[in-house]
Amino acid sequence: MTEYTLAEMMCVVAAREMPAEGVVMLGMGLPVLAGTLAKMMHAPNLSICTEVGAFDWEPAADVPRASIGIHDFLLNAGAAMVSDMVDALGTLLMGGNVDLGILSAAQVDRFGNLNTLVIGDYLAPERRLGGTGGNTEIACLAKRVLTIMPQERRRFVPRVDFNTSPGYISGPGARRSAGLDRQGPNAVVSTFGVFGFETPDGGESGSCEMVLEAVFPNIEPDVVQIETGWALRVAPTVRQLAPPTEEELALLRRLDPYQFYLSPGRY
Amino acid sequence: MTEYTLAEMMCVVAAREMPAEGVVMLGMGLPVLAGTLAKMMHAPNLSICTEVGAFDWEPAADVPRASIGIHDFLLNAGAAMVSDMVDALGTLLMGGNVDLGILSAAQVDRFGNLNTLVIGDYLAPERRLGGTGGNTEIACLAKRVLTIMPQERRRFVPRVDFNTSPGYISGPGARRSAGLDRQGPNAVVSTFGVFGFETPDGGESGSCEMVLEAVFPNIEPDVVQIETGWALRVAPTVRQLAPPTEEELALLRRLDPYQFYLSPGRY
Amino acid sequence: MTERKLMTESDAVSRFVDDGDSVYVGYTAAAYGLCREVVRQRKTGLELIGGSVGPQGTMLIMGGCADRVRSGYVAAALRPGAVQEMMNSGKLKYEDYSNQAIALMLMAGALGIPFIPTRSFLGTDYLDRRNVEHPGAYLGEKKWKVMESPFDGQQFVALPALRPDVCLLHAQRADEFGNVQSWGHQGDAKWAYWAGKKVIVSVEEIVPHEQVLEDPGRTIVPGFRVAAVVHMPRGAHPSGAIGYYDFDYAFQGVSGMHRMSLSDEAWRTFADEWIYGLADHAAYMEHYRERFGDQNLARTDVDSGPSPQPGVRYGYASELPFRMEDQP
Amino acid sequence: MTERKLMTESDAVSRFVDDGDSVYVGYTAAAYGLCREVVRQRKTGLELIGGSVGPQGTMLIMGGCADRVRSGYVAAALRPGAVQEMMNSGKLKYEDYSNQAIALMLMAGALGIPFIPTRSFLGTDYLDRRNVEHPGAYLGEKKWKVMESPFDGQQFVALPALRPDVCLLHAQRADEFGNVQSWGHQGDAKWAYWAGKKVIVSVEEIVPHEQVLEDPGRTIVPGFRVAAVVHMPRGAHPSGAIGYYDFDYAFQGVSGMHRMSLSDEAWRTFADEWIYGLADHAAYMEHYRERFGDQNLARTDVDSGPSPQPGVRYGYASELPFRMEDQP
Repeated sequence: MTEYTLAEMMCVVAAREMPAEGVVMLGMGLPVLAGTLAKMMHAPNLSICTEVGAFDWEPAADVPRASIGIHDFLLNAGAAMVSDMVDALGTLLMGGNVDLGILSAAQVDRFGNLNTLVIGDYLAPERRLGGTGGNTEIACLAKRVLTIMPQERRRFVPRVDFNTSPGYISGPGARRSAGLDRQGPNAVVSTFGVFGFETPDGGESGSCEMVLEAVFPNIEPDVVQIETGWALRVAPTVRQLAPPTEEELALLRRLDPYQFYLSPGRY
Repeated sequence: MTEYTLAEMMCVVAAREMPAEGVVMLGMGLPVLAGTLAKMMHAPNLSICTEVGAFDWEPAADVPRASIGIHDFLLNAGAAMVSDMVDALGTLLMGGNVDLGILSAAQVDRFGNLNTLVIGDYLAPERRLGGTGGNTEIACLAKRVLTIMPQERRRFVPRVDFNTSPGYISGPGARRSAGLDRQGPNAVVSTFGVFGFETPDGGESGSCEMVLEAVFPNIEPDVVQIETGWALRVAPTVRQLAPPTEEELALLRRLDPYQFYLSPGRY
Repeated sequence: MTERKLMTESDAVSRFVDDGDSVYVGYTAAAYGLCREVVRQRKTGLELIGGSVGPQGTMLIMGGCADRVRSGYVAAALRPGAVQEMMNSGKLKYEDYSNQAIALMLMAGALGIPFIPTRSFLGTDYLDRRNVEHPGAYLGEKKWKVMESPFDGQQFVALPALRPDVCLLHAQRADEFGNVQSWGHQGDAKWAYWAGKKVIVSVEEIVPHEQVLEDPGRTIVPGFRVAAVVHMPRGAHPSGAIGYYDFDYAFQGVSGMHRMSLSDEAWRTFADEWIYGLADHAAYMEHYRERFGDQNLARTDVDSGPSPQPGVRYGYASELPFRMEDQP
Repeated sequence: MTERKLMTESDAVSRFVDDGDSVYVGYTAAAYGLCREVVRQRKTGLELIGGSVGPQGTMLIMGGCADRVRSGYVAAALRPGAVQEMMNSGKLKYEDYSNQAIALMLMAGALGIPFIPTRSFLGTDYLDRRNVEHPGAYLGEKKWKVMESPFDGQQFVALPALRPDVCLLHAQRADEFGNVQSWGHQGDAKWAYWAGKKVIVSVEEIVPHEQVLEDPGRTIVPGFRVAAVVHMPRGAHPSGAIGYYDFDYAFQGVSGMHRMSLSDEAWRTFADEWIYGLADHAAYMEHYRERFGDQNLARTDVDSGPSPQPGVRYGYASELPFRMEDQP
């Protein structure tokens, strides 16, 4: 069968994890590629929206690419509505219409908080990053969040250097006391597997910690632990994920014709 | 020369009082007729806007009528932009872009406050009226206000039964302490004449009271006093206003083909 | 989304309008046909919401459907009669706002923020405590609150966000999935499409989904926000729909509609003939033609106004240059 | 209004961009040509404003024009180099917000309200006092404030209204009076047109006023809000204009533009050739053609995407029926 990279597997699995329908807001980066793949594979009823102002985008069967960034003009072709950022991040998102936000970040921690802003101390940065864009409000206000990031110990940290995008913050009840609604079930898809969070009620109770639920082919849970910066919780039974199908791989690669998302050795 | 009614004279004079240019928001009723007359007579550069969402409306030379109310579809023909009420009463008006608001009301008082809501006590009304519509925000937020209403003692009262639309409220400094900006020079055009307000600085100083500045032909200042509910201030020299020209009258009547605004004996 | 939202007005109203709901009733293209159906189904305990509530709201008041109104203008209160009496007697509760206030409150509801500041109402008698507690009031301290900006001390009035249970709207066209397209001045309708918990839209035309995709900038709300779309030609009658037909003022006179707020008798006379006695909007239009003939209907047809010429394109490049292979 | 707003980019920038101004620099159709002119005129002390500040802002930073940035994303900070160093050293002050925050702050500025609530940022580290006082900060307590709704106790973040001194925007078309028409997803541009104290718009096409009147719903800002309109075909290059041309990623590579934030040398190399060495946008496009040929420019031409078909009309009836004279 066809060779594939872990980054390709990550996108395919993230796509598979997406629901069959509902309103989805795609963040910058891999979420755009994975979301488009899902929409064109098993989830044609997914309503893809972007913070720039495209609502319910339907890619044509012969769409030449996944959107380059979230401002690609092709998002205007096939969208049921185009508008602006206040309508997208305000009316749509803060108004409570986004079922699922798909995000990526530089760091994620055990409670699913994300960091898009700075490595090290914000007051004396080791390394400054581009910034959060719309990542913060999507994490605050979407009903569910799916995060896509490569599995590396420096990225999977006990506590993000700077919490730009709240998951369960510091554990049970923390979202409520911060003034945020419940959220979940949330998930993280990495280059090794799929993680859920241990809370039955969107952050009100349970440990709210990340739990390894499924692994890629030939990835052992203890390998995942090595690239995780804290003592990782592992589900009683860890699902073994099927490799990408020929169809999934072919479409994924067709959607990234310039290797804008999956250039060799990028992850 | 052609016969004319005092109501027709009122509209013609109100039109003449309008500036040659600037952004004008037209309230319900006679302001629509007078504003359209001004735009088609001496003020082609006036930018006529409505709270329903028409921006910079230019009536065609052969426009069949003045807008019936402020929601007439013909306001979409000749408008440079059409949008909605948030853009018109929020972005345009509260955003500080309206140079002049043209209003009408059931009552006006010595400080130019208007009442569009109720005759008598709000808690035990003698008579309920339709309501303020957009009158309140235009009075609060336009840089200048021109009010058009028939001169009757029951309408020109010492203190409006209910201040729905602030002029100078209770006198000098009152707008500032209420949190409103300065406003003026304001004016009132009635069926007898034109009134200004005694304040050099938009309500910061001076008595801020209404002052008779000009009268219609054959109208004596003491007649105006009879139809005014308080001791009326009169300017040292009261201008005598010229009667409507044939051109003004002809256009005015053409703009009101259904006598929607100026039905016989309405005023 | 491929969920079909197209249904009859009877199904839309019976499924999505519940007794006791707060109901936005539209403005520039008022959903008269949907309001007549609400009267026909004898819903009760409704709260009317709109910057200015016109005759479509009067029908809901006189029909016994609505007992509260939150608005800047109540057309039925303009003349002495039954509605004024109901407001004085307390049978009809009311909270007076303004066109701007209702529009901003709908926007705040759509945005999901708890309130929105305005500088309107400052310096007016509306803010006096005794007036907030007027006999017809039902919001009390929840109506609004005067505050100061934490940044510059500017006084403002905090208006609470408004999310009507149902919004009844009429627009020019939609596809079967509920993607609604509307053009022309919108009044306070634009934000109602997003503020409503249940959005019901009647339209002049049902168009193919592909036509919506040809001009996504004309879409005012996407289908996933819409509960029901009803195909109702002339559904705004006797008001109008921009580009389709204009206001039928003559009808309001001869039908007795303009007198319906004066007394229960006047209401019954009008309503028995034009609402209760007719099964649906199709029957309403048929009755109009029988009573007044096509030529009177035709007098409201649009015969003027601009149409966009071609020139707009939502264009992109199917192949993007990422490298310059061919420099001269 | 009949005041003509059409002028050259040189006049527009010299007349309406002052040293020390806060400047919105655009997003989806970024005003690259206008930004290059600002660099050319060596304006100084500018504050950059935008939900996400892209390479057009990087030019203003590297060109020594801007020393502050208020944004949710600074593209130039993505990679180590001169801009990151400027942010660490304090040479470039910055206030981190988000795309939603900047868009809402511009809307609040446009609306004339002192602030706007958001529920974003709750639960994040942005709100920690120590982070509000970070070394690059210049707003302090004026940045935002956590408050509670007076109606339901809901926590929110009050974002102060933002009214940039100047907004630089690029759109598809306008008439000579500055009535601007734009379509396609707008990012945070829509409210910038209304929030800016001075609005400068470059456009692909100048169209007759009559064409604007044919489709007033396509107008994003009326001329009386616009200080200057500049006719600048391909003025968004190397970004794009929906319906006209797409992004020229290849150019950003071969011209050295994508390296301009790495060092002053890299900046000078790019800027001397593509900004300082060229008199205006026309010269810029001419130089492009000389260096890379028309065929490379043609690769960014749009070849796909929908165009609206006829069917929309802003119609009304020239004669309204007020009486029924002719009942059958």
